[in-house]
Amino acid sequence: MPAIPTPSLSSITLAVNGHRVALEVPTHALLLDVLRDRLDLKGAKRSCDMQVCGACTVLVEGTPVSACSYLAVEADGREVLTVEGLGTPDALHPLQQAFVDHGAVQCGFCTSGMLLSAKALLDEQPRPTEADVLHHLRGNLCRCTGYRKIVDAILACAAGSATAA
Amino acid sequence: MRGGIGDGGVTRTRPFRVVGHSVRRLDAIDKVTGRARYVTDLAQPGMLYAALLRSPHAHARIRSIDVAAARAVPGVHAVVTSADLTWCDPYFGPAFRDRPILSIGVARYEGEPVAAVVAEDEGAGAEALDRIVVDYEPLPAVTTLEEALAPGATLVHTDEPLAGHFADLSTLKPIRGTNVCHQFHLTRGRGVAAFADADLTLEDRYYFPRVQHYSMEPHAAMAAWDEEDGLTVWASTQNPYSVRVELAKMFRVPLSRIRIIVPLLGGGFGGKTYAKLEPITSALARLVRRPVRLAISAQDAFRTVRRCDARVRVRLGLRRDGRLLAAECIADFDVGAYADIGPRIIQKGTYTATGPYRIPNVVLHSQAVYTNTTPGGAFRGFGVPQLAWAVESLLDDAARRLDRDPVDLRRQNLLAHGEEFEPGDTPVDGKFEESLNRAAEAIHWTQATAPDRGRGVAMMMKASIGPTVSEAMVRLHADGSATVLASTVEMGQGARTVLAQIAAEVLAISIERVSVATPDTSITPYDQTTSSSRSTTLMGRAVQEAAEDIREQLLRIAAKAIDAPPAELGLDDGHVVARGTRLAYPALLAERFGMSGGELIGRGIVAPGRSRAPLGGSTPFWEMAVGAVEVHVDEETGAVVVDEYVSVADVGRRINPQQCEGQDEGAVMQGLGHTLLEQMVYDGGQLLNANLVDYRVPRAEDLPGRIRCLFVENGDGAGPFGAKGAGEGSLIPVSPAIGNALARLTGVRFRELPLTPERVWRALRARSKP
Amino acid sequence: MHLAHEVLIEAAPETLWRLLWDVPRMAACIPGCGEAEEVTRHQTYRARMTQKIGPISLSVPLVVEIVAAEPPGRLILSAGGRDPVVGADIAIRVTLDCAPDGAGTRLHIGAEGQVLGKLGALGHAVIQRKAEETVDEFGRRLARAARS
Amino acid sequence: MLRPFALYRPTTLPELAELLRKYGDEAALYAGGTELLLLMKEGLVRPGVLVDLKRVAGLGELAASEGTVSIGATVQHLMVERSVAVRAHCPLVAGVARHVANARVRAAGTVGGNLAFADPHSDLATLFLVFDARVSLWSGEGEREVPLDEFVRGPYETVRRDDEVLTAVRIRPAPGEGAGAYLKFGVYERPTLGVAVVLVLDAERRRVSEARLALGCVGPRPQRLGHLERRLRGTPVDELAAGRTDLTGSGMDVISAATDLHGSADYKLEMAQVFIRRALRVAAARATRQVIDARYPHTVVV
Repeated sequence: MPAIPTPSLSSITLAVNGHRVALEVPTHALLLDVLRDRLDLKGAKRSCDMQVCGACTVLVEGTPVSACSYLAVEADGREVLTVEGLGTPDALHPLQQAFVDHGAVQCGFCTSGMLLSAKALLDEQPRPTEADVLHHLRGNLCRCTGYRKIVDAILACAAGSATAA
Repeated sequence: MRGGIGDGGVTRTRPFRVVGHSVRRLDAIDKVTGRARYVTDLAQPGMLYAALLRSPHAHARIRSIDVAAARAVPGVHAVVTSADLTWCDPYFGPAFRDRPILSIGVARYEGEPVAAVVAEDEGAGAEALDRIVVDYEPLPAVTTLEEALAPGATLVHTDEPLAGHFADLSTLKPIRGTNVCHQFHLTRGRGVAAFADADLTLEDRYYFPRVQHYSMEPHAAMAAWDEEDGLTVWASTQNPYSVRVELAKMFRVPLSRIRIIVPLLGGGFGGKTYAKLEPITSALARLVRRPVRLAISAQDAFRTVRRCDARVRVRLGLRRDGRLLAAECIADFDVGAYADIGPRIIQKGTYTATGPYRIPNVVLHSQAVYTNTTPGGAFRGFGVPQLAWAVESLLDDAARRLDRDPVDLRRQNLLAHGEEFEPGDTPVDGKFEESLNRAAEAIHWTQATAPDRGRGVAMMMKASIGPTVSEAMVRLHADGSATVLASTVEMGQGARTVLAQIAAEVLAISIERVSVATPDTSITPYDQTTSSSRSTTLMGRAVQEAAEDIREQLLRIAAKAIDAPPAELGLDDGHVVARGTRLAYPALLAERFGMSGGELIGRGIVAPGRSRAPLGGSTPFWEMAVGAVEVHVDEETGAVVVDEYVSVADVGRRINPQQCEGQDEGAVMQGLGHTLLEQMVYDGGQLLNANLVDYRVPRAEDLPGRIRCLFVENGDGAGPFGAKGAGEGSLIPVSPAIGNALARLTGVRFRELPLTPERVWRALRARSKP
Repeated sequence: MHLAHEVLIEAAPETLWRLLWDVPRMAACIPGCGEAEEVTRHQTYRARMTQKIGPISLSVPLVVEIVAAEPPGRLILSAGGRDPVVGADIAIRVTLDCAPDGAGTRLHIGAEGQVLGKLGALGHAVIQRKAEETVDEFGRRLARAARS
Repeated sequence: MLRPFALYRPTTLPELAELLRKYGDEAALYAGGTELLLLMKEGLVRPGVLVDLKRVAGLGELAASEGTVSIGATVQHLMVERSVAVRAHCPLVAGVARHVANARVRAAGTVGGNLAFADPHSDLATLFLVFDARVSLWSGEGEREVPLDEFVRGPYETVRRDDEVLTAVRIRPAPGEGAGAYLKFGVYERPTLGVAVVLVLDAERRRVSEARLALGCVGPRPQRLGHLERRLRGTPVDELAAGRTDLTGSGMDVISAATDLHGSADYKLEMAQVFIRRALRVAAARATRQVIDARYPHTVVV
């Protein structure tokens, strides 16, 4: 058996949900664990752990990443958005509101990742077609809703934001 | 929306205010803002992390386990094998207590926990797992039904199993010297003799695959013991009270000392019924005297529980005029290495094998068979999907042979509202014909399809659980707000919202004034289980009764206060009203207690008890659903495309229409999974695809071109306000509806799921050869 | 996992048998097999199997047992071991059948094996292919060694 | 969970070479981590040192011009998808990049990592073959360029030595008149097969003057189908557009398909033919500017 490796530490500074956070993390720490265990941001979830299901999706500089397979040190100096930063109960993000209104939430374990994936899509493509949404959601699994209401929520939100703009 | 409300002498018809409306889920805001908490989001001070070492062998004797090097890893608090668990009763299981906390002398499936590590962090735990050396002596393994049932087959269990704790399974029938752990048999009418009178007899065999629940949240548990030997477990379980009984037996602790708390579940689908990780987590916490959390990976969830695969032989006998005369179903269910709830699955699944049809002569025989694979347990549908795949497929073949329209043939044989399905059991409590007609109409059944399209239809009928018990309390607080105390687990289905709606309706307060407590066996009263689509009906009625109990108390207080007969009083918007007087609840409570601060407690108990129905208790309600589908096939590749799917469920009344739709849309998609995509693949005893790269669950792209979930609502359900259970039923017709559509389109009858492109391609190619 | 391979060896069955029965020498013909040594005369051996499957390196200390030896026609061996790092349990049973074919020998290599553990589950098809390549190469090397 | 390692982030190739020399076997090259971290989480690979390629000067360059597209090793799929230059000079490559795995993998995963890892289900390794791709391998000793066809030896195996780094891949888009298509089929997370086609027509736009075809995922490594390419020369393009190209005797038997979770060998070989015909149909339609309905179930058509 090889010897037990000694962890090396790295100092990183993240801009998480608009707040600057400086912390020292093991170099091998995954972003998901740093968010959940060090910053108490539990919204991102671990499920498949293989970049297939999308439950751990967060946005780094606006781009969706699998926090379960992304080194925390890679986010050093970058902006990280988790579901906690998307909106608050008193001021929901339009996507959060659309998910609530359309019944796109059941067990909720996929919801954070779904919302952030959807945000990344709409930021890139404000008026996606249904086909665009289905293509984009390839990396986000939901075992409860059957997807219909999630797709509807995203499409409604897209239309809504277009009207608002 | 109108309905009859109230009893106690006050029966009026008025619109529902809360029930029947798609009110927002109680947990919706928490879930979209990341505030919702699941077991793995919880921690305790001083908590340690557990990890499990699993057997790589499907079947092996364990000669020795060397844990010395593992114990030496810094940060490791304990390395545990079954040798360290002699202080407790190490076996558990709801039907048979056949499952050890950790392998005792023999491992019976690949992935069985053999040893456990408790460490400061996951890193130390992983290092320690690497250093445990197990000396295995591989044994021959049986990994299919065929192997397990062959004469002289290797036995998965050689000892007589210990009985579990369910009364309805008191007649467990293991057959010594075989892998059969339970059999179920039922004969109605003249049995097989009736086939002699049939004008048409058909027989066929069908196979249903091993599939995985893949709840997004893998199983997790956290346990802590206090100084008085009290145990608290935070668990991702669908039935805290069953877990409590298991733990009480294993650790010899009174029920009152065990507290099971259930935060939100990230999906359940049956996979979180009965004890899973709670025994090992509790044992480890006891050994290290610290709180311990065990969260398994999604890959290991595949090694924790799955749906029972099955092979089913069906024979149907019909009269020339289309009347069903006789049916025989012989089903073997593979329950894997440990029985879990398998024996009840084979009973329940087989009991309604013949579906919603009037068949005077029936023979049912099923058996639960051990194999060296992941234990098979409850999964949405509970044995019925396996049988419905067979019977509904053969029924379509019968229609073809009789040159009858399949919808028409079904309609002719449907059980009517109020008709007896089985002597002693609950009569049919819904309208199958209305559901079938709705489905046929929605899919344009009588209109011609495009030449490359095929349509199919299938039905199902499922019993819920009985005898059964649900108890609830409702507390009306001094300010007129209320708390519902119920142990129904929120796993995504929206039960907590429905219970709040029921309480709010009865108490005539807004739903914002109702809280629903987190299930906690030290606080929320007994409930048998959150499964079997039973919560709206049974817990819903318990909550309704508890709220009505409070209403009666309020009316009595008010009657006394204004000196009016209770019969003339009613509730309206947080007030008792009578003779032009409106008394707000807070004022009435202050009146009752002589000060501000006391509260009213309402109690509701629903316990239908035993009956002479074959399964020991009558079903509280029948779950009823129809599926209708239009498909096409890419003949060159065998890929099946679902163009349109219509699901119709008779739910009596929808308490929350949007949630009902959500349940059924999810059920249909999950059904499409095992119909078209999903299968756990074993090679020998080795599970080859225990991960999402190689095991394919439906994605958004797999949505049918159009999906509609419709409901029949006649207010005739056994639950509150005429509602009854939903959520499992709509999954069940998916496979046979698609199989029937394919048969009508291609002329090929498919008997084995999933209908992967290769399987369909192969069958189509065999057809086109002369 | 089942493998079958046939190779024509330019040596009489007896000559080939002498090579096979010198197990460490025969083991040297297996790609990736090293450190072969005899523990119990003509009964138990130790060896180390090293393989690279893409980025994954496997190093398995093997215990090899003679199951049957019927000179000069048949040799059956079993080998098993575990790589604790990769978490792979390996069990193989190899049957070598020699039949005269003209002046040479037709050697039939039959192998039945399992790679259990995480590696086995992640790369089943790849392992099968790797094993086939290994058996092919073993045949070639044996043929060369028997000639020399 | 990952096990501990040290992370080095060289900024120049010589620094990188020095690290590889120093740590040898213990080091693993790391860029997007989409494949490597997965194996590391499983404990199947346990490097003591990760050498991050993302800051090495020159490896992140993406250059496209008439006749050649050069993609640096650390360029992510997402950058390829969005690159205006790639879209202009080799739209098929940008299109396929949009369909690699999912959005998150595309954002992190790199083209170099995809090729160097040699996953048998890689889209790019198949697609690039029809563009005569060559990969650059750099080590302290010097640089060499290897045709992609020779670079990938089998599943997860390449000719890259441990001291070498894949720095870039260069592809030659088809001449201006060419039209291409890439089709991938399968129900699993990774494709069961991928077919890439490029057709160049004669001056009259009636017949095929050059055909390039590659098939991936079916055999142990992606392969150009030289025999079929030669046979297709001179074929009337309308015949291909009709989607009924006769493939008998086209040398498909050189492909050794394996039975695995994706399907039986015979099914895969049959599907290879189906999708070659379909890919030819799509490419032929594009070459002749016909609009066709090219939607197939469980299939991505680029």
